[in-house]
Amino acid sequence: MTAAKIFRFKGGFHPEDHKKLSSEHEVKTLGLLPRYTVLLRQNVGAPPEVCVTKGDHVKKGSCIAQPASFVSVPLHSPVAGTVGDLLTVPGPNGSPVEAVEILSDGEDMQEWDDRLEPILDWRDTPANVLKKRILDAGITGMGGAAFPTHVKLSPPPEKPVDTLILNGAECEPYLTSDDVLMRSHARAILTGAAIAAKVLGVTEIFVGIEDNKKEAFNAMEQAAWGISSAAVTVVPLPVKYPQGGEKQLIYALTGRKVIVGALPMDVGCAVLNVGSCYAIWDAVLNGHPLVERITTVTGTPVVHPGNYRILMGTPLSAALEGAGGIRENSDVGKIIFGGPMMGFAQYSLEVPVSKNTSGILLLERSEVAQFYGGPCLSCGRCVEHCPMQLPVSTLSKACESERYDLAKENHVLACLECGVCSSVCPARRPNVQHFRKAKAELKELLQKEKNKKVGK
Amino acid sequence: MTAAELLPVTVGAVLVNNIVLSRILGTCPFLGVSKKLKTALGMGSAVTLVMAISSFATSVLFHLLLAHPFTAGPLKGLDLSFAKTLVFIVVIASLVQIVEILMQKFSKGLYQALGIYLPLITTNCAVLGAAELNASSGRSVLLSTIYGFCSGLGFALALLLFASIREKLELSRIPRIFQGASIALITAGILAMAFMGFAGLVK
Amino acid sequence: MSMLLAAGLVVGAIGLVLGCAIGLAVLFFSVKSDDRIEKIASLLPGANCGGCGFAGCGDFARAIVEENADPSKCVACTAESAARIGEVLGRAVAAREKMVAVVYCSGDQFHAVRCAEYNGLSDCRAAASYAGGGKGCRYGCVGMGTCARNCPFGAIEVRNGRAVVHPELCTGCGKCVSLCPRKLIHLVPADSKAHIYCNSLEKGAVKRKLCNAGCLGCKKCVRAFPDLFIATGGLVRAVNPAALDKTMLEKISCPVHVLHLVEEDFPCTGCEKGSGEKADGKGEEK
Amino acid sequence: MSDEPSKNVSAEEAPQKKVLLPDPRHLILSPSPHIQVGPGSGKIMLLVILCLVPALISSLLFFGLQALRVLVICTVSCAFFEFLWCVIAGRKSTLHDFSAVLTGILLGMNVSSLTPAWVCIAGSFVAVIIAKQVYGGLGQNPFNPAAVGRIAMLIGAAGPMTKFAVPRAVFFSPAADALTGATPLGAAGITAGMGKTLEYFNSSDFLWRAFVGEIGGSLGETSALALLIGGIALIALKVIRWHIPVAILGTVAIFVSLVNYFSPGTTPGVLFHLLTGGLMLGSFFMATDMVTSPVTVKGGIVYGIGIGILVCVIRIYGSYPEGMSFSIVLMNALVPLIDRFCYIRPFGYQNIKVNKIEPRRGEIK
Repeated sequence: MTAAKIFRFKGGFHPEDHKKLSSEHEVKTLGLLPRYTVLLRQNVGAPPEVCVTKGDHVKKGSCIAQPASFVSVPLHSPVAGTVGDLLTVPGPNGSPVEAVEILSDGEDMQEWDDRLEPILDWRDTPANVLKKRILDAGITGMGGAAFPTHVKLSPPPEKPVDTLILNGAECEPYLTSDDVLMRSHARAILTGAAIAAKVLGVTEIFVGIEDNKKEAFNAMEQAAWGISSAAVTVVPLPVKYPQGGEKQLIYALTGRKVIVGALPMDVGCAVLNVGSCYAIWDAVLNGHPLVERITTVTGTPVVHPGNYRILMGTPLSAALEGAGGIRENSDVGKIIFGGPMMGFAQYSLEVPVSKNTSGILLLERSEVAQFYGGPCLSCGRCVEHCPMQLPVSTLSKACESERYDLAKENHVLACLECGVCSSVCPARRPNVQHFRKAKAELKELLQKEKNKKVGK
Repeated sequence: MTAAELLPVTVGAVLVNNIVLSRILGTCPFLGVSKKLKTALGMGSAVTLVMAISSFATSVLFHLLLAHPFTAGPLKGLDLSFAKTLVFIVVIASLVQIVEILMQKFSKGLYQALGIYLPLITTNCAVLGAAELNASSGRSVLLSTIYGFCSGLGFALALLLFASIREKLELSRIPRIFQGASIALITAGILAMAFMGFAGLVK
Repeated sequence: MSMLLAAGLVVGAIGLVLGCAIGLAVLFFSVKSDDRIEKIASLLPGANCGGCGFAGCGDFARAIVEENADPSKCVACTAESAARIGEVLGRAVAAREKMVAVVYCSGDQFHAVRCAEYNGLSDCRAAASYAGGGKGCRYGCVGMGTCARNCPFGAIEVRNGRAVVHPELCTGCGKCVSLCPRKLIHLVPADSKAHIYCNSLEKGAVKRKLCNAGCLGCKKCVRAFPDLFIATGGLVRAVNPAALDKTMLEKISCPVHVLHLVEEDFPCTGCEKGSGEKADGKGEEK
Repeated sequence: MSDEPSKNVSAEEAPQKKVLLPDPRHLILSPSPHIQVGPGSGKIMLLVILCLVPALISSLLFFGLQALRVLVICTVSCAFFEFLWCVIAGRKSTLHDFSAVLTGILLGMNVSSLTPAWVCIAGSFVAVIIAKQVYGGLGQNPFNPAAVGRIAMLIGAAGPMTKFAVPRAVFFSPAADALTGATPLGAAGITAGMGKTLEYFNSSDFLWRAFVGEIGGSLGETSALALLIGGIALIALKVIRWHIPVAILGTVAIFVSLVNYFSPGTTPGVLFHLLTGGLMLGSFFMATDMVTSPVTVKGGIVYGIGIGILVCVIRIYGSYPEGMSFSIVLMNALVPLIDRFCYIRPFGYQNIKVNKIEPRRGEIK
């Protein structure tokens, strides 16, 4: 493989990655639980509508909710069992959401629903059949934003896509689920990628992996030889958070810049998470819908930190029990879904795992970041480390005195919310929350403006 | 016009004895208009324009009519230098009136932004001060026009600096009793102290 | 020719010349403008609260003159200034019924249970997506003072982690109504005497666990005065708060004291239910 | 029990040890970045104070107890005024961020060891209350407090401020004709004025003496060696960026060599200017004060060049011998403009149409 040219983006920083905690251990599978609560809204876009009633019997992987619109994916039952009722469960991002309760049958009664039969000769089946299968299997992006994959694979005709990028960077500290997946299932991932390339009609595939994951890199490079249908290039990326961000990854591999407010397809790229490609392979060749994913349960308080194959809808308490619970003397400050930089802090143990839960992270109270919003010293550390090169200190002060017009003028809408500015800020200011609030306020003002125009 | 003559007029007017920060003239528009940088720029250019023209007009009138008693004509021996201030005020007032009408016609936005401060230039002591300084120092017409223009530039520079600081202060959490004019006066005081560093620059 | 006369003549001549210059300038470059806008703008309260739906009092004055918007839309101005605006415009101005804001929540830090410690911006709209700043009840008042900070008349005060509206200061401009992320603040007629200070539609049993000052939906008040109260889900709402008075309240004797008079709305000093932690959780006091 | 013990771990497998789960009520709920890197603002101020220690030692070495008196008075009065302000304003005392202590030490370093107590206290009042607390405390002030304090003292109490003690002879024999009571800069100014030759000030003996610090002058201005050590330590600890000091020193060197090239004899050589006066102290410790210096690196360079030019103009042509504090405050006034024009273009920037939205007043603490 010729070493493709790597473009280095400005900003970003090198936190201590703690990956050793969970990357050595081998992937374990969590046992069967009596009860699962599958979240209804697990994807960006419209949540699917439930198509089963209380008491129906379902097999493992049979469909329990139909997609409500084009940008929506169906939902599948993780286990064979009977459907419980529709209840509200504390959701991963802070507010209670609806979930379907499934009461599982015994261990030996588990058998797959064979509605989706495997397609072995995928190379010569037409593209739209493959895309239909990806939609039916309910596959979404599994990095952080659960964007429906079939929508990503069908760009509008006026925006042609010529490159498919696989995001194996996994730049968040503590998380190793993609790393372990690449080491064990490199061939399956690349086959999934080839299928996605066939659907997109693309011949160029880049795989970006941070070069602190040597084994995964070698495994993917070996597997890349066998793929004939598309030119696969595995590229070692410099270890820097947020290397895995969509805009930074596209720039690093192709040198194209996604302008503020635009989508990857505007520069002819599509970015897929490594986990999603594995799910595509599983759906097409084994006919299994997406009901299970590898999640890193890690953090110093955890007794057995490591990667676990967890079914969707497993409550957080069961996942922690599977990992051996927490040590006696540990004072847990935070439980986070996702990585320490962009993850969501949880406040209850009933939150179910969903498709984009790449990690469950426990932090000691001493390790946790304390924001007390001290006065901004305009020291420039945040401006220096911001991957989007925004005037962060001006933005932070503007949002603090609720001057959202000034924030809009200084491009607050271009913020990735990657968390670097709040991490490096000596005054411990919650900059990301300021910008998230500013974006919500600006969206609301825009909405009010539109209503006023419509109203007139 | 040698360099020794020109230097005190130009560098002296802009930096050393700046019309606002060293001579403390024209502070009311200085404090009033410096809320936003754009209006400060507008005001600065308007005052520079008015000061240049009024310095020219007042020094011409001064040298013709007021500097020394009449030598010819029916009013021989009439010394009108005592009426100097009155004449200067009348000239400046009408000049400002004309500038105001022109500005209302051509740049409506700036006129709206400056608001009350544009007619206020008539009684602006910076403009009158420049005219008086020209008269008392007995400079030639060209030199006093340059002096008027440069002190206008000095006024605009000070206003620009001050407005950018005040816009930055918009975002800081100033205690309630110091907000508004008091913080502006303190900042202007510190700026004036800093400008005293240029003392002695021009012999 | 005395000195004085000559001086007067010369200065007069200069004045004359300049006067003509101004006259010419006015002739060629003058722009006409309407002065009624300034007069009305000075009559409006000038608080720029946005209650009339325009960007501020200046904008509203312009709209009154040019697009003849209805002056009574200004919620904050008193009756006699509205009448004076009418005179300037020459048309009658309808008097406005005075409205007052009220916060439908009585779950302050002594009554409401905290489900987590919140560490971040002390602003209701920002904390609303983090489980309401760690507050159990997701309908309740977050208590971080966004409404109090932005009230142009300073009528709202946050006491013990709960927003309280002072009816005598409030002019009913409605700015706080749109600001509250939990939509707790409603505009009610100024003469209303008592309300049910709760906004949660959950069932009584669920509310019991989260806050001991919430309305349990026991419908005692509905049975006592069917025409004055209606029940929706786990909550009862007073239909005509003006008609209520002290004697009626004693007759109903609400078990949870959530139905109480406006004057008694100021929270009690404390009882055992709440965990007593401050609204900002363990983080250093900002 | 499942057959492959290592493969999957069922919930009942570890019956003997009760599985411990965290208590959800004591979890912290906060916005997304959950880890923090780097020192807090209090720690940064402490690091700066630590890097000032070599200069402190050298001033105590050369000026003895008098220096200690001035330093203690300045630091204590600065801290006292800040505490007083916090009590009056009813806010929690902000002494824990050490910024008042740092301002006090810097102010003490800026004045000579003979400064009377009342001048120090007045200077501390101006520095802490007028230049910082009135604007709302740490981080809100546009001007560097120590520099403003020094200017106020220089203009307010000109007399006592220009009396300088003769340094104790530690490394060199006492200077034969050291003009007591005048700094080398002041002396150079006078001699240049009188047209006398300046070669004594360019002689290697004097330059070594100035480098080590055995010359007249205020506490922090003498020993360039100690300040260099502290400055390089600051840059190594990543507390400040190297661009501002390098820009200042570079501009001064270029400006002075140009002046010497065009009109020799008006001012001593480049090394003289670099080693004497407040240049070292100002460029490493006062100009790089984060609150009042530009945010971006490009802005820092422009700021440094501006200070360099102003220092030389005031030193060579102005009537004040030492222009460092004046130029720092003047350039602080320009910082908002520099920040406005030296900001970096965002990644993939495209001109977004800006529409006016009514700003909402109110502060989130």
